[in-house]
Amino acid sequence: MNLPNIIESILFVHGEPMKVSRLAKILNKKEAEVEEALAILRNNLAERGLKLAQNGGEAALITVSEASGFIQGLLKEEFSGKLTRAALETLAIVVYSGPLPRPEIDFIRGVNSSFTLRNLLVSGLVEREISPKDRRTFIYKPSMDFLRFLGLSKLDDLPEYGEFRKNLEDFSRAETNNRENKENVE
Amino acid sequence: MNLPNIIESILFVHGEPMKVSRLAKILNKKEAEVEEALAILRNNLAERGLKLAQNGGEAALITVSEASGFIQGLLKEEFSGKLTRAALETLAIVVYSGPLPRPEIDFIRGVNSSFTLRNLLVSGLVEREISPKDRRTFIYKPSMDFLRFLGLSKLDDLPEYGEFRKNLEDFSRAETNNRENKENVE
Amino acid sequence: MENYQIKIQQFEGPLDLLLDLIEERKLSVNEISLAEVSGQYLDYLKKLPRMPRAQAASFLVAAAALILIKSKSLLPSLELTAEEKESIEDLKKRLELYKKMRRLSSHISSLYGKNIAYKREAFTGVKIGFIEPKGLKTIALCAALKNLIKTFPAKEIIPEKIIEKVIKLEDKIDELRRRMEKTIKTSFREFAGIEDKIGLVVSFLAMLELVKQGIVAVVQKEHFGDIEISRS
Repeated sequence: MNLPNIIESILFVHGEPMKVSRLAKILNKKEAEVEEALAILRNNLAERGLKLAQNGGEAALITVSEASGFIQGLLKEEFSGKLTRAALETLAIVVYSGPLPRPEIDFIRGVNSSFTLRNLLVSGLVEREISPKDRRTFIYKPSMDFLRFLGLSKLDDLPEYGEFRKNLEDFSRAETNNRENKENVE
Repeated sequence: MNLPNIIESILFVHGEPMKVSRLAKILNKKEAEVEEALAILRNNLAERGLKLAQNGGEAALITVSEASGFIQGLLKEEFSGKLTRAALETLAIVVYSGPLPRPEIDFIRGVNSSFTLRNLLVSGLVEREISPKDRRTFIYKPSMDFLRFLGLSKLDDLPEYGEFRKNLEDFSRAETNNRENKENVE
Repeated sequence: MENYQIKIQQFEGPLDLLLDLIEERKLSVNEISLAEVSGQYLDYLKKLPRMPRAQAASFLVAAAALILIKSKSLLPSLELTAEEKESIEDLKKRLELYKKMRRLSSHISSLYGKNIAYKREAFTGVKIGFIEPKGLKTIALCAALKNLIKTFPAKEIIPEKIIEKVIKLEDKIDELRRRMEKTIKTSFREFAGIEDKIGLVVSFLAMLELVKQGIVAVVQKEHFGDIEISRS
């Protein structure tokens, strides 16, 4: 087992700084072993496009400074305030049908929405919270900032709110049933 | 300027697959230069804890399969459904002979696949785009998520892929001609 | 031949049913194996309680080709028309391709979910606060939803052409039975009337069903000749 590589993968996915003690627990290794592996990883990354940052018993992967100008450019372009068609559609579903989990949004749209939803989250238009029904999943709803921006004090004020909401609910219920039936058959 | 490293950083931040054309635009480089840098990056990552995945003109960083057991527990919302026989068959057709429009999938399976295809789109294993031949129709192709769920970094790594693609070219041309003639007759 | 039991399983279409029947016997796709499984295929078709009509049509089109193959195997001297030959070739070719795809799908199922490679959530750790969506009004959200609702898949609509083609097998069987009660002898041509291909297939299946049930006996005196049907 290549510990430095596995740590690289874990830090990559995790995104935020991670405690060495947590890494040790996940990997079922001693902290000293993890520290050792981190030193190797730091070395492995010496010539690479990512760096290992360590601070106060925490480790994280970060980008190289040479890339920061381009990353700023990417972010500026991505979060310009202009919404793509996919973003508008997803936002509309979250506003009219939320809070709801991602699989339901995907169902309604007929395509996977993870990237679009992610962008809406980062732009602060949408918020997510842990689902009270299933703690392993998130549910998505419009942010307060966004509702304020639209000038809505409550969702009922949205045009055709009741009708659309019912429409979407009926559809996702029918879809779910349909899918379950079909899967039982196969 | 170290292009492969900068691309690594950009892909790290972007997370989701990125079009080569978009990378070229952000970096103010020619697509060929980006492709070249991607080849170097793929090579740089050979022994690392991350891999470069490439599919249909897009690139993304993904984790090495050695780490998957450790990462599984860290995440919410990862898709992990079992595939039905219909889904598997449809997926095989889309992957091995795609991109292709739905009527061709229906023809090979001998049944209407619209329901199965919709589920594959929703789960993100298949993507659709407007057909370059006929702007009123969609063509379906395997997504980067499909590769990830199989732990692959490119379609070529699928068993029998290269071989099948080679045979396919002649075969499908003959089939299409044949079928078009027949449809005109009916 | 009757040792093979068809599992009561829902087949989506003719190709997966046929391939299952062939592979259960470890045969390859050719006319001999197709002739061998044709009886079971027709049995299965007759046992199906209710089938969506579009599906029924595709099952019957394959049945027509199977009946041709079976007839040819029983009567080697039987001459097939170019169109008939083509429908047999077509079925074989499609089965071959379908078989290949099914085999390839096993590569996918054996890798799927075993060693997932993970991605990074987009823009993880990027914090930029609220980005005002310039010029966005609620009416635009409304319009987006309206457009989306338009794309919802409608309940499957079967093209009229297919409905036209499909005649219920039971109706035909009943019709033949009633006719046999009235007259002692009739002929297939008289029974089937002037019908399209599917109609003929259904009539033929209906006749076979009655033969199987021991209600009628059939005699064909010459190739291409009419089939005499009599009460047995």
